[in-house]
Amino acid sequence: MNNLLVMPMALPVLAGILLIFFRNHIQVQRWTSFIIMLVNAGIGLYLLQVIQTEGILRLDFGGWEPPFGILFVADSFSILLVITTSIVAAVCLLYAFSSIGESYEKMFFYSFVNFLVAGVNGSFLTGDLFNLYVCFEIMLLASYILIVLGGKKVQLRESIKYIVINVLSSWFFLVAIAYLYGSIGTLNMAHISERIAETGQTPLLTVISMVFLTVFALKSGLLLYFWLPRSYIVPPVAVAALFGGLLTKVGIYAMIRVFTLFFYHEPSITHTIIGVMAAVTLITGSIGAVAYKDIRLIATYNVVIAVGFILVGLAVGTPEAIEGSIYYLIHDMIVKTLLFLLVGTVIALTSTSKLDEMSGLIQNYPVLGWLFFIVVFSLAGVPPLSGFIGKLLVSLGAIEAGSYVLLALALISSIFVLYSVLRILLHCFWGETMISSEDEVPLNKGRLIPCLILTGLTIGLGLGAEYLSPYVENAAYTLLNPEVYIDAVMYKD
Amino acid sequence: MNVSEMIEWISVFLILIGAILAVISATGIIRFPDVYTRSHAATKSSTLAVLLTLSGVFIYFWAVESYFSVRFILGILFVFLTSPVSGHLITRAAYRSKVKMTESTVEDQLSDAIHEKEQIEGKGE
Amino acid sequence: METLITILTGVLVTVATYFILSSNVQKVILGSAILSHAAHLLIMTMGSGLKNGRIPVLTDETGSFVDALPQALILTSIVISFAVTAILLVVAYRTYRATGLDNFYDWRGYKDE
Amino acid sequence: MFTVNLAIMIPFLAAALVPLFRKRTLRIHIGWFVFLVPAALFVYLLSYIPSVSSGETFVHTIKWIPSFDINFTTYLDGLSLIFALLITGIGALVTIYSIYYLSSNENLKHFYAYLLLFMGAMLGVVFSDNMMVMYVFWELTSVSSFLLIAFWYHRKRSREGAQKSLLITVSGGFGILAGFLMLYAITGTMSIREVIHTVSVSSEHALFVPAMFLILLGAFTKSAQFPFHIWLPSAMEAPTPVSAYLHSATMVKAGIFLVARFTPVFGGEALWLYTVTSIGLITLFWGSFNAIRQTDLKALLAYSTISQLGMIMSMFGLGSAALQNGASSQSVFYTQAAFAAVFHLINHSTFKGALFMVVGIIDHELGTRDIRRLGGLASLMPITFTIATIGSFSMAGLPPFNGFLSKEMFFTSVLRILEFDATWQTWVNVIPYIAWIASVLTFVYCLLFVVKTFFGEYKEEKLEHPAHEAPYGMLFSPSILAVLVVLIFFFPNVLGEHLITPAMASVFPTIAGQADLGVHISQWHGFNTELFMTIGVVVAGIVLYLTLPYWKKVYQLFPEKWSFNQLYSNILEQTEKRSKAITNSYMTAYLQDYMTYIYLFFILAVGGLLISSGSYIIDIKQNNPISAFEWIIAISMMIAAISILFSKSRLTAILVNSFLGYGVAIFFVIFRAPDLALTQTVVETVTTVLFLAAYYFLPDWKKEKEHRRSKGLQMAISIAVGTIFTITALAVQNGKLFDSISSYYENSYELAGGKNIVNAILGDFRAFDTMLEVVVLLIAGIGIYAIINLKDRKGDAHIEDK
Amino acid sequence: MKTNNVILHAVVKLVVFIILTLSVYLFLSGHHKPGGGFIGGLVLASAFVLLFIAFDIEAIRKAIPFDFKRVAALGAFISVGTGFGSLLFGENFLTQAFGYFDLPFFGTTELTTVTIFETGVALVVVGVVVTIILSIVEDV
Amino acid sequence: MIQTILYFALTLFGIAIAIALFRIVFGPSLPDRVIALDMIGVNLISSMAIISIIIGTTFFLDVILIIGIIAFISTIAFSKYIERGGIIERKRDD
Repeated sequence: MNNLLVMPMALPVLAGILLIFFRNHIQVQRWTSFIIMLVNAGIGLYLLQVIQTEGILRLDFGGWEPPFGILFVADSFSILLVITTSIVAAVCLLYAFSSIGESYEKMFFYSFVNFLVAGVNGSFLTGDLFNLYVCFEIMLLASYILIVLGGKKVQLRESIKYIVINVLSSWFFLVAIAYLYGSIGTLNMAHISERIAETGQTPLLTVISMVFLTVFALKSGLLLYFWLPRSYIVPPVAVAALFGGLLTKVGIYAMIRVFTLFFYHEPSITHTIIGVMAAVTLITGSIGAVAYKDIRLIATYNVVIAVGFILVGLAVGTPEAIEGSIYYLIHDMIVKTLLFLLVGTVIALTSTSKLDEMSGLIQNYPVLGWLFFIVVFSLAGVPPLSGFIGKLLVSLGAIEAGSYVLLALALISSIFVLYSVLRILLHCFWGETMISSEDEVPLNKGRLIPCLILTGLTIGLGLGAEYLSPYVENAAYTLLNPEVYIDAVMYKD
Repeated sequence: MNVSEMIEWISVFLILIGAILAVISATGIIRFPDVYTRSHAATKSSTLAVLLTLSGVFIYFWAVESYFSVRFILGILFVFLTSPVSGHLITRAAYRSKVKMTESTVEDQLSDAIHEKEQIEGKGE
Repeated sequence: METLITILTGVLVTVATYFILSSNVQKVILGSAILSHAAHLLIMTMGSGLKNGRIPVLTDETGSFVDALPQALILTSIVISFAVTAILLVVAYRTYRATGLDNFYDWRGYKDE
Repeated sequence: MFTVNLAIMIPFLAAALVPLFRKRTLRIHIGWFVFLVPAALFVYLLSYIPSVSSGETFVHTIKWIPSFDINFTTYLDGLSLIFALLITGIGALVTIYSIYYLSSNENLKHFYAYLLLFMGAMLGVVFSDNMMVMYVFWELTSVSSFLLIAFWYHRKRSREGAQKSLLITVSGGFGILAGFLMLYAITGTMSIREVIHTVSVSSEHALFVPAMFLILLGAFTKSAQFPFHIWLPSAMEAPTPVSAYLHSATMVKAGIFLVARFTPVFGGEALWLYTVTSIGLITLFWGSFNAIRQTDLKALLAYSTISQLGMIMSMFGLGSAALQNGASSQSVFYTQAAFAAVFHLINHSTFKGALFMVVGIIDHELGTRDIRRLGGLASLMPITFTIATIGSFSMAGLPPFNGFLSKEMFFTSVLRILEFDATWQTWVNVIPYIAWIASVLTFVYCLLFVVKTFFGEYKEEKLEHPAHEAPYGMLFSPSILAVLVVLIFFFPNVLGEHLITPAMASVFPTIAGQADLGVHISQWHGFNTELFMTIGVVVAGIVLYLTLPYWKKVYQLFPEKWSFNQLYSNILEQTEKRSKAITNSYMTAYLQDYMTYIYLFFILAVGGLLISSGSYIIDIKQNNPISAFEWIIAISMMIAAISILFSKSRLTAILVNSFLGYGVAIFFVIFRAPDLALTQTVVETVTTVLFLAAYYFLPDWKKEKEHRRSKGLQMAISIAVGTIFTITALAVQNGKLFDSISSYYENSYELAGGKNIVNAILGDFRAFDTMLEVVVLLIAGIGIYAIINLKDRKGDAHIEDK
Repeated sequence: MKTNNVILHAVVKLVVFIILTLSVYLFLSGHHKPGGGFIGGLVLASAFVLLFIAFDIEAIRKAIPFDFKRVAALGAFISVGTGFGSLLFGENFLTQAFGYFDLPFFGTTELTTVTIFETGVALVVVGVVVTIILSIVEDV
Repeated sequence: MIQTILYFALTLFGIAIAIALFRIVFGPSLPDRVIALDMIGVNLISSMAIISIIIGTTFFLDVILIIGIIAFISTIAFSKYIERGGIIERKRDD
């Protein structure tokens, strides 16, 4: 029985609901949420193994055969992301324990985190287009609340923009679903793929794919990332890290899924447009990353660059490139969370976010400094850290497909990434120490340990890339061969 | 023409009357000079219009489909009940928010009454 | 019929877009509410048998039904739009009370952050 | 099993262990433990010499990421052995030197950890056969060099130097990555040995030349070739042992190693010959030219290193002439240049290492290394003086020092290339002149170095400490190197036969089988052109040195602001300024701007494709008839919608919106959707109540200030969006491709036991949606409660509100 | 200015009663006729809204002393719980069951688990709508 | 014939709604508009009832009456808003 498939979503939902009743029992809230995340990661790992032997798994809710019911489909791609999400969320929770403050915790903070994770996991797993919309909404609503929670002036000011833009993008999503349902008459993703393959991708379907592109470009921050940089800097650190690690990735996932499963027949139109968008994102993101002296903005523009980079892989579309994108996606989830946590910690310690207002922190907080050092190189894709293998494969794919412009941009953007975060390292951590040991704000272990865990992961993912490769290979194979997915969903038992 | 057809015709007739009334009351709502007079058109005649129409529909279904719904009757009654109340409330609100009456208004008794009451209360303090 | 409704949704979308492009937060929220009307009508027109079918409730009569799936989707979507509108409203007025301003132009924030 | 792989790993392991040392428990300087690592490795590697010189090679593989053909394969041959011996040998000497150079107040653990990290990475670079693994180590050398340059990170110049070197070398590294990947794409293998085997086929590939240039880019940045040399002088902010080790003896030679390694692959390309030779010669000239103007001894040495690296680079370029027109026994004639290159590389490491250490001693003992404050040290620091003289004269190419031999061979190489039947003959003809001029300049700065520092007036008042000889421990390493300089002069063929000749076999594998690549090095080879050139160099050099005050004005032609260094800083500065301007220009933080972008994208992408694909076919024949009532409602709704735009009060707007809601409900009725009609009305009512409740807190609409944007654009976008939306919808309705799946649900009574199909879908078929929707609602409800009740705490607002 | 709300209160009391009855009816009949959990819940919620508008919060609080947040959470728990419930029977997540039972007095009655699910839905809708309105209004 | 009359009646209701819309749009005072909206609500119920006959279904009948009652809520809310500004009070002051 594949009921295990729903757990990555159902458990957080259930926990989120139940924790509402335990409003004043903070310890219960904390550890329930944390354990749920760990359990999810465990379930993910188990499912990943099962998929290797039994192929794609699916769970028909209510026992309704596809395409009539809603179902969860687990292939290697989605499960890999589910595992990463669970780990990232667990780490962020760990960080939140010591940083978020009791007033948040009593305002259902952990419930919202649980809902957010549920939405993210659901988006990864669902096999139904409208359900994807609903899962997106769960994730978005939770993110709306999390971004506003705290009610500081800037927070409100930026979050309302975030909400309005996401409302618009959700509307586009609904419209896109309506169009697609109108012409294809089904909502099951495998069934849609099958039907599109049957008639071929008519020009009108390509037009509809552009509506989807608009939606996912907005959600993932591909080209239409305007909302992203400033809205990600306002919430508390743990939330920002969660956002930086997870939210755009869902958009990327959806984009990859939709353009490999539905609209893969006209790559000369769709994938070219994605490629151009990715290129522009890389350029403007790189420019943005070096433009500001606010370390939070530097971090958020790095999110943008990574989006461009990952989607270069999709635009290129060779097996290597897709594998690279998957590697990079996983890497990015971990390392962006780490980056946001570190940047947030620095701000919490120094009470400033400006580059030139801090200096020499490594004297006061050596471990933090070294963690940041590793992040700098991990972000830039310097081997043997986790970004390397993804960058390598995407570049290789670009070479094989002859997309030299994308290759050049992808590599040059890495230099900008390096430069942008190097500035933080050089200005904030190195240099004359400004804080005397008396004024030093103590860095508690609760903030440090999550960073250490993620750093360990980024190193481990780099050195142990081989252990991941069969799964990633399988994921890319499924993405590039939609019939595998269709068979598993529509025809297996 | 048998009985049921008769009833059918009657119901349709009721509906038609209702519709015509609705148009008439709608005319009222643009022709009358101020909110207070318009509210007559909107709530009184309109309520009658809807009452007639709904009754017509009720009779139609009873006669043609022999569908008798107590809830429907209840509903008709309640539309009948709520519509004037809302008319009352909104007119009062209009008055309180000092919406001007038409210039041809002859008398404003409520104003006098309130005025009087306030004076009494003022004395009491 | 479908064409008429579609044109109507088009008008709604135009109006809503105009509102969303204005800087007043209340207009933007109103715009988003109108957008959801348009989306729901659009989903409705995507179903088959719009005016010919029967109400999607099983009775003894025969004949084809209208497309029931869009109706279910719209129902879900209505509820979600309601939730989102509520949140938007609340955030808008909290923002207004925190900043004393009510439009996005004044909510730009500081340029050189 | 003790393999080369392990040899690479040992420094890393040691680097990981170093921070664990506790200062208190050990009386001995950590450096002595660190010293054991390179020393042991050096000895171990020495043991390979006999087998390597007999032509053996050693390959060993440890699997890393076999799925992508990335394996930790080491390949020990003549070339890598030479480099490895340099790395470990000089590494050992530098470690000893550093023990005396760095006081124990410094952060020694970090220093030695970085040093060991570098050592391992460098060994990795030279031993790797797998291109990707080589790249990994390559980047690690950049990183460790970055750390070492910024060792005194509280100094601004150290940080800037570190940043500069990292940015330049890592950028070059990305070039290498791309180049390697292209090679992989061409050949399908990551192994350099296999790439070499397939070269005859792969050189036809269109990507071959781009790959070559990208790899050269990496090599040039690492080896500080013109115009990427600017990072090297800045890197002199590092502690002197680091400068001696990384920035003269080993790391900067990684680029040269790469060129040597890939000569068998790309050497056949004419562009390779010209590029490598030209860049090398330009660097040679530019480095020596600039060295003269330096006043800081370390900077002088840095430029001299640049110049010398250029020389070695150009010799490898010249050597590739042998591969130009198909390798044959005749082409051995040209390979001598590469032989000279390897030879000079070793020589350079010895004398330059010694010189750096000397400068370090001067800096350490006197507290300055400014040439203008030094003088007359010859008698005060005799040993230092001797070493410096040996090093400088070797560098200047004077006998009896090893530099003389390799300089002579360099002249031979540039003369031999004249016989090469080249496409760009004029350029080739110029080569010897450039080489000669550069050598003269080299001679001048060597003289400067020795004379200005050790002769002339002793200016004690300008020094921080009075001059005295350095401790013996500090002198030990440079002395060894100085001795080597002399020894090599007298016994060059020991090196030549046992090390350089096997290395030549690695550089020219195709020729190695056909002819003997070895060159007999002789101290005296008669009065030939080379000798006269050298004599000329000495004469001209002395003349120039004496006339230096007169022609120094030449340097004013190259003012500071025109330099590449300045260019680099300008680029960084401008990048920041420009990018801020660019980003601020579109990231206005004004939501409506963002919305405009989004809509414009939608219009362009969807609308553009709609028009260009011609899929806007609309057919209204199949439409159902419209009754008068529907017309009226629809048109009323349109009018109502448009009227909202003109409504002056928000309540009017909300009333009209309510009307729209009711209108939608009516259409739901017409479209046979009772559930929807009911839900729509109720939700509409509740929404209205919600609006009214919130309006209590919000101000009424003021007359809207339109900011910057013309209403025209707003209008145009709205109309365009509406039109595209409508046309697409109509086209979709017109071109339905499949029937809906919903006929299945019409059996809801049998399947789900419900007669209301919509309800059955919501409650059973698609219950999951409903369940999640409930969660959405719950989030909204609880969330609104939380938003309203979690008021901002005053203390937290400080950061963002600044 | 003091207002006399006698008419309003009188009508509202009656109307609310009707709405409540009808909402329960809609909720129960949803399986075979228009209606269901959502609609029932919404109508019920609107009845509460009406009460709040016509009377005041304190008065209603006293009459209906629920914490509506908890009502909502309970509803969500019930809905999600039915999903987990089906796991207990070894069925797929969210499998609904229905059967016909002969009950005394009612005759053959259809009992479905959907009803439980929909109860949860209705509770959430009521809880959330009331929570939202109350939160907004109570904000000072 | 009956159908025609029904359609005619329906059209009349449509006209009534359109006329009321005029009042909503042009006011002039807020109560005017609210009254007009209330009237539209009532007319919509009638229209729905007629449409039920035309379609030939009884399913709307239960529904439309609730709609009528619910529409009442928004009118009350509006009138309260006009009168007091806030639609819901924490504690009644009378």
